[in-house]
Amino acid sequence: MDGIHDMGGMHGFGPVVTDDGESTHHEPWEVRAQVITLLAAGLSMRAAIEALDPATYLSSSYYERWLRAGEAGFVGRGIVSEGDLARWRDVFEHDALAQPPISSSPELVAMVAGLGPAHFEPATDARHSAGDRVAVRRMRPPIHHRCPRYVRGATGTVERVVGGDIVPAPPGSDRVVEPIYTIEFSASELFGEADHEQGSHTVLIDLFERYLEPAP
Amino acid sequence: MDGIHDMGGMHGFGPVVTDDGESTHHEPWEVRAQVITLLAAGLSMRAAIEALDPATYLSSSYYERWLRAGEAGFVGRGIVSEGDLARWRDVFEHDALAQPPISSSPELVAMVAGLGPAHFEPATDARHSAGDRVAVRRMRPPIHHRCPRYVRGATGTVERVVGGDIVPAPPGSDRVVEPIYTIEFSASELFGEADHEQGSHTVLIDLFERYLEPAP
Amino acid sequence: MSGGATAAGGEPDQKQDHGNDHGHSHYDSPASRRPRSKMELRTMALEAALVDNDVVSTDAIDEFVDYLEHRIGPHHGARVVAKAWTDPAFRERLLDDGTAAIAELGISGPEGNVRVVANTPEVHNMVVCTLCSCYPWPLLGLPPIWYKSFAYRSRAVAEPRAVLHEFGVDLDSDLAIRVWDSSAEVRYLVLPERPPGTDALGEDELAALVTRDSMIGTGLVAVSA
Amino acid sequence: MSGGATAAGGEPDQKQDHGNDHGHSHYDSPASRRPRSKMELRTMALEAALVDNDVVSTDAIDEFVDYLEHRIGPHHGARVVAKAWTDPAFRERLLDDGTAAIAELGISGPEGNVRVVANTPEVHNMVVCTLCSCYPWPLLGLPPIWYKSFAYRSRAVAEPRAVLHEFGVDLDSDLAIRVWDSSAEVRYLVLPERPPGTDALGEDELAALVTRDSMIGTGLVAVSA
Repeated sequence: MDGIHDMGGMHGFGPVVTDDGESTHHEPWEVRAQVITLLAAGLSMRAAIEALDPATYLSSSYYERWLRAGEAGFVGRGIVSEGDLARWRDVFEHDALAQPPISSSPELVAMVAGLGPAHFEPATDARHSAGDRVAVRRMRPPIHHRCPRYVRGATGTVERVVGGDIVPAPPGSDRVVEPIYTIEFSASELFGEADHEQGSHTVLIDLFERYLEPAP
Repeated sequence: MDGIHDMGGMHGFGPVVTDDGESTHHEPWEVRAQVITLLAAGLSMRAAIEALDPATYLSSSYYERWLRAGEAGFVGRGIVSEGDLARWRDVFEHDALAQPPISSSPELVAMVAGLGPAHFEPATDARHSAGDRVAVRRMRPPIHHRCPRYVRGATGTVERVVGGDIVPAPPGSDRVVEPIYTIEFSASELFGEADHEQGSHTVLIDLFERYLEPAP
Repeated sequence: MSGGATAAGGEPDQKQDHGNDHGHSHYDSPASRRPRSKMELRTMALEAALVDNDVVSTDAIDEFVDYLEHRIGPHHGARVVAKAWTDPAFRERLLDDGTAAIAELGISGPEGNVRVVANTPEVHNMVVCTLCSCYPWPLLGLPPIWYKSFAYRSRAVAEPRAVLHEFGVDLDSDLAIRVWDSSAEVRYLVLPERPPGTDALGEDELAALVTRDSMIGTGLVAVSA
Repeated sequence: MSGGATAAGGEPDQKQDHGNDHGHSHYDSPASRRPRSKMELRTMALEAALVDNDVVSTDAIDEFVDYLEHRIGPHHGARVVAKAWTDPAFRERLLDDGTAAIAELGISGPEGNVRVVANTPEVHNMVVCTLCSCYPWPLLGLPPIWYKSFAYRSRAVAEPRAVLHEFGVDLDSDLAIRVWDSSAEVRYLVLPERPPGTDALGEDELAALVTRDSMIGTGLVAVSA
């Protein structure tokens, strides 16, 4: 979906505030909220976070978005109920000593300990090669995807054929593996001649083959 | 600027809720807020509304955006002070009978009564003609403009040469008049082949000449 | 499916209750049922400060509010439509130069540089302003809440049929839809098709059939049962 | 000028104070200074409900949190950079296959399919994830707050020089900038340039110079005065 999360190139968010520059989060619960939702969701929360109401997305902090998306997603899938959540919130609100129940699962711990990097499959049937000129399709996919709007319709050059990977798709879809390419675009192709920037740049982004077509 | 107001084509805002279908506003103060800001701003509030913080934009109601943009803009331009506003809010919060002061200005009333439709100048030097194929420039103007992102880079057909009008520009800029064209785009050109829509459509939009270039 | 699932929240305008009790008081009177809202207090403060600083005047505000709330509205557009249905020469002038043609009926004013686009058996027209809320004030008054909603603004240009379905309008798939995005100073009015079986009706009776939505393009004109 | 003026509001993450008191307690203890926040209560409730329903286990949560908070971090990336500076063969392997090369140093894990891109006198590299927060966890740990901010996500691809200026980095206009937007499963690490005057330093001393920002591309490595 082309949602509020797709903010590359937008104006209006002000300067980058780095504070001490080093903090990764504000409060202890935050990383825990991310881990809980990651584990319960089977390690993919992107679609659920993107489906948050846009005003909620923008007014929530980063880990709050994970929490809200987790709650909405798990209730939606029937993993927990609104009643469960309300009952436990009530417990913790009224009993300052209360803590969540404690459980153990050697299998789940082993799964976490065994998590490794993503692996690509060979892209043996890749349609494009390094150096090819390609254009990003103009589209508006209603489902989760990884092709931001700021590259739509733009023409760039294949910098590298990355490998084959599973195309993002709604739960229950067939597993489709497709080549991914790193595409390099000039900034002027994406954003025009920006008189406010001293000097040029390029943007490189990894795109599935289905997002691309040969350059016109 | 390419801000949050530029939402044509975005997903995530849900269904169109029409309620009774007829209401234009919720509360009596709302239209008044719009009129007050329109009059004080010299009849153009678009740039100020677009400059609202994006989260504020999305979480505010329509007339609340006018009010907030008016407050920020007038304080920024020194027409009123934060202190003025705070003092008056305090008055109205604590005195249920208090009302704003009353003033009269025959000139301003005459100005309002004399407001008429916008007029275009002749577009004698128009570069494009009806039937021409044109493309919308890829760009990212940091200032207020009227060219939404969903048409950037797209190719369409000049449906009509509308006339000449003043190009939106920051206060203090020179007055530049330029031709405006109605451009017609096929939906598939803008958004790709949408399998979820039964039947095709076109989108027509009025664009200044500077947003356009000859079709590639 | 339309705009994608959303969780929590919702649009500020769309989720509120609204009593729609537009009285002639500028603000809720002390005797009214509910206390002044925060935004109402802020509006009062802005008015007070601007009047106090001689930037605006009360009578000019009153004049403009009265104009917007009471002197314009869809009945003007309906008169124009009914005349176009019954007077082929007017119809031609209306489609050729909307601003001049409506002035013949004494209709004019700000946001009134008008282009009228006619529905036909082959083409349906629909109007939106994706960037803000542009709307032909003199013909239709202030825009309805839904016209200013993020949902309508974001979806009308991309999926007009899905939007029309939510308005109860299902068009044949071979009908061409033209969506007009009002991005400059032209304001668009849809001239809906005259419903069949209305040959005996006069202009006033015809005007009574014309809904606001039919002139935005999110409705069709029907003969009431 | 950069992102345009904003009125009121501001980003939720950027406007908060934060004490940064990461202890070993999962949640703020009853003895801590401030009461549990609303979001903390909701997180506790979500954990409790999911544990209660056997969807997740406490020890797996603890294991993952401990890994993210204490067993990964920029010191891993700094080791890799220092080795690349001192071992030309490793540098070559690192740029050719980042994932395999860092595994030689025992560095691996989720979000660890890595491509390393080298700064040169002609090219500066900079990494962003416009769509979410993709980041090379095993090499850099969790991303800093600013990396996940709307300001960085929206502006890095369009105006990297303006963003770099806010980090105190002003590059020559003839230096090419490559901005890497991590949209698939590759995670990018910038190999910064080795500062001059460091020939006498060993790997550990060099690693101590390497900042997190220099490996994201929003900083340069300098010899401390």
